[in-house]
Amino acid sequence: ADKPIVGLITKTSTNPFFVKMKAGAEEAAKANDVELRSFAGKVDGDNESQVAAIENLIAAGAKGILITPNDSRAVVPAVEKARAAGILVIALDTPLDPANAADATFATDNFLAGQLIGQWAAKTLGAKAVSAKIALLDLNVNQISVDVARDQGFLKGFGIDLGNPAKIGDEKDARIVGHDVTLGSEEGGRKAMENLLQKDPDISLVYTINEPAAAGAYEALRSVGRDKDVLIVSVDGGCPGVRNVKDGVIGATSMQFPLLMAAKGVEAVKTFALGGGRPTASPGLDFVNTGVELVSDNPAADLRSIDSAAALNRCWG
Amino acid sequence: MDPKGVGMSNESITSAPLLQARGLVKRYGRVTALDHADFDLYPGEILAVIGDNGAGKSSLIRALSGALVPNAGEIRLDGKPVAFRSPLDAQAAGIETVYQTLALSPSLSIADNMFLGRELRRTGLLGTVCRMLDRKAMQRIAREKLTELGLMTVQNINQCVETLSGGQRQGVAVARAAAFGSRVVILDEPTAALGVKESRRVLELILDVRRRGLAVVLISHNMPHVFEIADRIHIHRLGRRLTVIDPKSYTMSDAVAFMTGARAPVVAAA
Amino acid sequence: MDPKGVGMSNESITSAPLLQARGLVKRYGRVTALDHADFDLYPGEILAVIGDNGAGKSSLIRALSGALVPNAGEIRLDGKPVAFRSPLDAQAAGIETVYQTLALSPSLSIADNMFLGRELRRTGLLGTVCRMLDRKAMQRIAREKLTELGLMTVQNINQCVETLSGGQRQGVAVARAAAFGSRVVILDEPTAALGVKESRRVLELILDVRRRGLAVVLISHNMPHVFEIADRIHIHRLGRRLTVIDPKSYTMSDAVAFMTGARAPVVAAA
Amino acid sequence: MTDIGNSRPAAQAFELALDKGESRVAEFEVRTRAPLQKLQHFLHANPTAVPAIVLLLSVAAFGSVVGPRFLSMFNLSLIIQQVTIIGVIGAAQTLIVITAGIDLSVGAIMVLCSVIMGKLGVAMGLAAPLALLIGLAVGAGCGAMNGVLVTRFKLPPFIVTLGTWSIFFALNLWYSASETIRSQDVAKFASLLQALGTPVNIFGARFTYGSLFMLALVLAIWFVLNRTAFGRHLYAVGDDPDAARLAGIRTDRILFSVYVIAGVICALGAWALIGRIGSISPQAGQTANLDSITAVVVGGASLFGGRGSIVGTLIGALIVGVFRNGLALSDVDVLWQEFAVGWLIIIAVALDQWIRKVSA
Amino acid sequence: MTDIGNSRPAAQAFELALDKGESRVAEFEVRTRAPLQKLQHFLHANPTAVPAIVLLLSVAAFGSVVGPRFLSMFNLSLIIQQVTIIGVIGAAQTLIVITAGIDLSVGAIMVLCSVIMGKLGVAMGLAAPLALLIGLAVGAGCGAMNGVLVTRFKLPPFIVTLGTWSIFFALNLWYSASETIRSQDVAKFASLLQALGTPVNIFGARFTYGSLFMLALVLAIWFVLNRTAFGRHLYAVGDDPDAARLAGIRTDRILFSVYVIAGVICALGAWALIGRIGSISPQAGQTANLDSITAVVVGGASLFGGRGSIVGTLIGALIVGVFRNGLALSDVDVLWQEFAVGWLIIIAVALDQWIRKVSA
Ligand SMILES: Nc1ncnc2c1ncn2[C@@H]1O[C@H](COP(=O)(O)OP(=O)(O)OP(=O)(O)O)[C@@H](O)[C@H]1O
Ligand SMILES: Nc1ncnc2c1ncn2[C@@H]1O[C@H](COP(=O)(O)OP(=O)(O)OP(=O)(O)O)[C@@H](O)[C@H]1O
Ligand SMILES: [Mg+2]
Ligand SMILES: [Mg+2]
Repeated sequence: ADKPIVGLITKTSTNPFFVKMKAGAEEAAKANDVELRSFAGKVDGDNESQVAAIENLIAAGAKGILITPNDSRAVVPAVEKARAAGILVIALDTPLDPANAADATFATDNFLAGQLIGQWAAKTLGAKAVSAKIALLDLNVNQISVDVARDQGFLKGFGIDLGNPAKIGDEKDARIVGHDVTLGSEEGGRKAMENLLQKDPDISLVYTINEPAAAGAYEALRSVGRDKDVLIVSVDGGCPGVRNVKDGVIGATSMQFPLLMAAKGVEAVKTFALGGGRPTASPGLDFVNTGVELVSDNPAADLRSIDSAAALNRCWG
Repeated sequence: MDPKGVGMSNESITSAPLLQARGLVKRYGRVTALDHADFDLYPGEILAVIGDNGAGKSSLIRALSGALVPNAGEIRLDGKPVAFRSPLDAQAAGIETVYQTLALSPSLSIADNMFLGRELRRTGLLGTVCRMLDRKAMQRIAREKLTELGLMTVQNINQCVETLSGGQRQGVAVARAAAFGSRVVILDEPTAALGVKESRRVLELILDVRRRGLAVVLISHNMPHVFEIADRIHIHRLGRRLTVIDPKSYTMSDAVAFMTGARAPVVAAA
Repeated sequence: MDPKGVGMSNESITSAPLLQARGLVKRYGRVTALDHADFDLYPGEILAVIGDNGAGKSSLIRALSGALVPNAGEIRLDGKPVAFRSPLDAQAAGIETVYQTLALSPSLSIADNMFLGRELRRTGLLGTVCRMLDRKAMQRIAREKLTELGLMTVQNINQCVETLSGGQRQGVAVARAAAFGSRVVILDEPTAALGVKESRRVLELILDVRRRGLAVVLISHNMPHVFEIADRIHIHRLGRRLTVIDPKSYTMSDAVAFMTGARAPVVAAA
Repeated sequence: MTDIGNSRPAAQAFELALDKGESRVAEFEVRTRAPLQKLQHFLHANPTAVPAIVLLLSVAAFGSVVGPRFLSMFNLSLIIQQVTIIGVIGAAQTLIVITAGIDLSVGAIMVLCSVIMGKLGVAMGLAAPLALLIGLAVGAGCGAMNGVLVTRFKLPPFIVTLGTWSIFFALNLWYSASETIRSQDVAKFASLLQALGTPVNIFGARFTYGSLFMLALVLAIWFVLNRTAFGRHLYAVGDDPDAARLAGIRTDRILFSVYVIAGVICALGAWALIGRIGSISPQAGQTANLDSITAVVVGGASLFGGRGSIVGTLIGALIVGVFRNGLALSDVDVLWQEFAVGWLIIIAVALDQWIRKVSA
Repeated sequence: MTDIGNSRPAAQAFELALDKGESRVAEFEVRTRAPLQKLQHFLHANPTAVPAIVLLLSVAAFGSVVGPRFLSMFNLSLIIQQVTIIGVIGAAQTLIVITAGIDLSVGAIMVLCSVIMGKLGVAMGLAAPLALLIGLAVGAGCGAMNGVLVTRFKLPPFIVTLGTWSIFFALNLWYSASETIRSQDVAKFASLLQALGTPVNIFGARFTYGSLFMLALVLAIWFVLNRTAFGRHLYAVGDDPDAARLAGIRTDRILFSVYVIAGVICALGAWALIGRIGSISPQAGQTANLDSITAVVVGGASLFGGRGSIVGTLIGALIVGVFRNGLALSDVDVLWQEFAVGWLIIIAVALDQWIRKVSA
């Protein structure tokens, strides 16, 4: 009970990304001899549960809180309360808004993650890029920040005019067949892909919010015999996703490092609890970038990427 | 057709009907419950409605009390056509009904049920501003009314109606109608579940209601009761009024014979 | 106490009771429905149970038919103690009951309700393997049974029970019990909602059931009916058996006087 | 018509015995009893006391497992703060459930109203009280839409509110452009909207105006349900709508007003929500439907209508709140917290049933 | 006892008139009618035909708005594929709803079973048929747990299945370690699990075994509900449980078995789910509860029990599927699709009610 308490608050407890992040935090907690308490929102976007979790952690006397905010702005007052109570708050994966509302941020640059696969797709398609037909499989209708950043990053990377970069779906480019939502699941990915294919059977490029949605989209393409000639790109870097890159299901994916985020977060809290300082941001950014790696077995010219074999050693589960 | 019934020799013939229906039709899918039924009720009389099971008696009085809207036909009150869209319209016109299904709310108490829809409010600010109920008064009156009906075996006035015995429930429904009717009281088999003593009290209550100047419609399968208190008897058969008889000119056997179709009345209605 | 009733002179006295209850108690919160009630039914007899509303008659027969589990007391069938946990136990012992609430499923058809719990299956593989119902046969039999009861106004055998008139529903419930009882048939106010003709048919049916060797328990508020067909009359008052009388030795007035407490019986039961 | 009873058959002969009948009047038994029996009868007469016992037992259980951290005044008042929103929304849900309805749109109405209050008060610069009022009016309007569809078109409440949930939620995302309004901006331009978040100290415990507001709302609704005709009619309509209509109750009017009232309460919930969260998020309220229905059902109401109490709902919300808070303070993994909450809800309701049975 | 009717009062005098009474037997009217009336009577006698009409109208409406892309054989069969899972889970939900229950755990049971089948068949290397069987057994076990809590502890189904939903879902996340099993691995080690995804061409339309399986399941359940005693008892129990018990039905046994059957159907749904999405994901099925209840209610069942048909549920699922697919093919923004689906569901049910009223 004398060990310092670290709270981890993830967006949901179902998404493997956060489950792995939690596992990483648990390992780091053991290594650093701190006690980890984990919490999660009930669904994507559930801010109230995260606020309650912060309150409960204050009541439990936590030293530090690691949070992947469901609503980067809405959670700020609760975070301020925690900081006022002398707790170190670190945002993981998604920065708060404003980012300096947290003591530190260890995050993926989701916009960059999208941009990388967009660039990769544009280069891979080469001359065909101007006549590409693009399907975008997003998370849900709520337009939460990760969803927007990845989607818009992809379009930017592909060279499409974004319109409002904070809004999905206001682009005018004729190459976009449509956006549909998947809830980030295989089921949703398949249904969305099927419907978009009905809308335009000539789709040649599919962006997906995450790798499960990509797997579902692939099933839909396979069932109509289009699995070989449509390019799927995705974001996440989970091990099943990397294997799917290896098997040619996914053309390229942007890998994130949730375990790294969690481990760094726990370490920072430990340092803080022992009277050390607060972590500092990466140069030029208002957060500590934990990095993104483009994973593809067909590297594109002038674009740094690692192949699936290398990625398999670094994937998160 | 003789709208005033067959063989009437009573002075009531001269007064105009209070409540009147002509050509009521009600169909349910393949079933015809009312088949051009007529009906006349004169002021201050006790009109009994008798007929076989399923003859359409309940449907008739449901139409008269606004509980169902007939497919065709006309209802007049004091000679003026009325269209009751709901039982509330009929209540507003002074027509109070005890339905065969009793229309009680099972999980409310006896007192709540008695005053449902016309609760008493507290006097003073609590009543006018807060609209607070006067529960004491309602419980007291409910107890009085039930005691009048001889339902002495009710042990707890705050008992839910669903926990009452069959007869006790019927007593509550009858007490409610008798307490609030102002022009017509319609009773659909009010004594079906009642004991000998309680039935007798209900009959007395009916006579009492007539004495107060109201007209009463009584549906009953109990011939002795009907012949004892009815001024006229409306015989319903196969969805329509077969005839109306005077209990003084006909015997119970005659009525039963008409009702069951064993004999045809002298002048067939409609 | 004289378990075999007061003033019995009938030969049934010598035989042992078929169904017997001693000291039944049932309390609901503050209400005591059964207060050490006793009960005896002899083979092949028609036993009438009469009493005021709320006297506890329905509670008594609900205890006898497994519909409620008493707080205390003992029930014996053929002299052996039994503990019915559910109406099914009682049915398995050959006791069939028409409850005052009828126990029909409103949205099922007449035929479905009649055969609820003992449906007929098709012969052949369809019946044994697919367990397919023989709906034709069930409809035919249901129609026959209702016609026997004179419920000729039922227009459609596949009508939902909830669309039937009050009397028609009661007819369905009575027809069901009469068709399936094998030792005892208990009827809680079976004619309350029935017309003159239909009531008569039910009384005939009861006599018929006795002729088949079954014992019948009849709860009714209709004194002429009770005195017409009962072999013995169990008078219930304030939750317990007051006395048992022989309808041939007592008049209806006596019975009513006992029942309402106007007169005390010669030998008080319990 | 004069009395013409002379020439007719008299009462049947046997009925003459009645004249001698006892004329004892209705007995309304009042007895004294042993303490245990008294408790039994108390529970029988006050069914909402049963969930209260379950609540006390859960608090005691967590207190002994987690220790003083859980039982601290601060933590207990925190639990009350945490159930504020569900308490308010649950109040709206209770009213609907009593009428045998269900409202799946409560969460969407709440978030729509909060976004409208925020947009008007912060982005459009309307005076805060006006923004609040318009928010309440929108809540009433949403409720009215549900009410019209339920009463005039006779659609099942489940379908209606499932549909309007999508509609209101889409409107919310569209109107807010999915953007959260920051707490600082709300504080600057329309601090009234955050008023319910103001903390107050009472006997050393820290409450917020929001939680006091919720308690006041529960009290007011308790009065309406139990001491006014409207409340009684609500139960009658939920119990057996046909019987209520036949008894002369305007069932449609009652139903319509209850949906409107529920809408207004949801808008009040929006106000409390802004107070609690500070900022205004269009993502909020997604779990409010299930949470509020859970509170209502744990509190002893029947989804079939006619049964349920507002105090029960509050206690139901508190029971769930206690479980979540207690598990969070004990060292249970988030995965197993869900697991444990599932069991605890089942056990709480089973315990409730058992006490009722014993006390029956 | 011999006949002793000699010395007793005869029937009351007036009853003698009965002897002359008509002895016409029950009339069961059969008449011929005009076509419109025939349609009316057909609809009256076959209430499930009404949602079918609504379905046809929606298909026609989308066909005329979206054009041949929507009406193509391929697209229509695609819709059937898309509603396969909800059709299967909706079948389980229908059975529960008919008994006046509700099952919030269907989605969790489905995903738990799929994960178990996958883990056993792929990671543990069990023979695929055995893995499938164990999965079905787990489904039955989950259903049995619901059933015991509902029947033995007399808890409301809403609470029970809300609780078991948390429990089963937590078990699923724990057992799967939140890891997805990839389609390729399933195909390699336990391709039987994907069997229901195999496409078949029938008259130019492309179905999968999964959708045919769903249709067969619906047919089987239709038979059970309408042609067997068990089915009738289900309705009786849902209609009025007290009456059913008094009529001599083992209500507890019926209820228990229906939860078990629902559990098994959910496990079959898990199989269909694997067929449809290829991979096995512990995140699947999160919307299955609401979607299945929606299908049931749009299909005309009452959440109060006793009413509902399996064909209605299938049609309900198809109606929602048509809306979603049609809107996706038309050029509507996802946000407004949500909005439109809300309206369409309300309109569909209103139309249904209206046709019923006109045909009554
Ligand atoms: N579930 C219950 N809860 C509370 N009280 C009950 C319940 N059931 C019956 N009672 C009470 O028990 C007493 C006996 O009821 P019971 O139904 O046995 O009377 P009964 O003799 O059949 O009357 P009736 O002739 O009116 O049918 C009544 O006072 C009734 O209010
Ligand atoms: N909602 C309904 N749907 C279908 N048929 C109905 C409905 N209501 C009544 N009926 C039918 O209408 C006919 C008349 O019913 P009604 O209740 O008016 O008879 P009644 O004369 O009151 O009979 P009882 O003396 O048995 O109460 C019956 O055949 C009944 O089956
Ligand atoms: Mg009737
Ligand atoms: Mg009774």
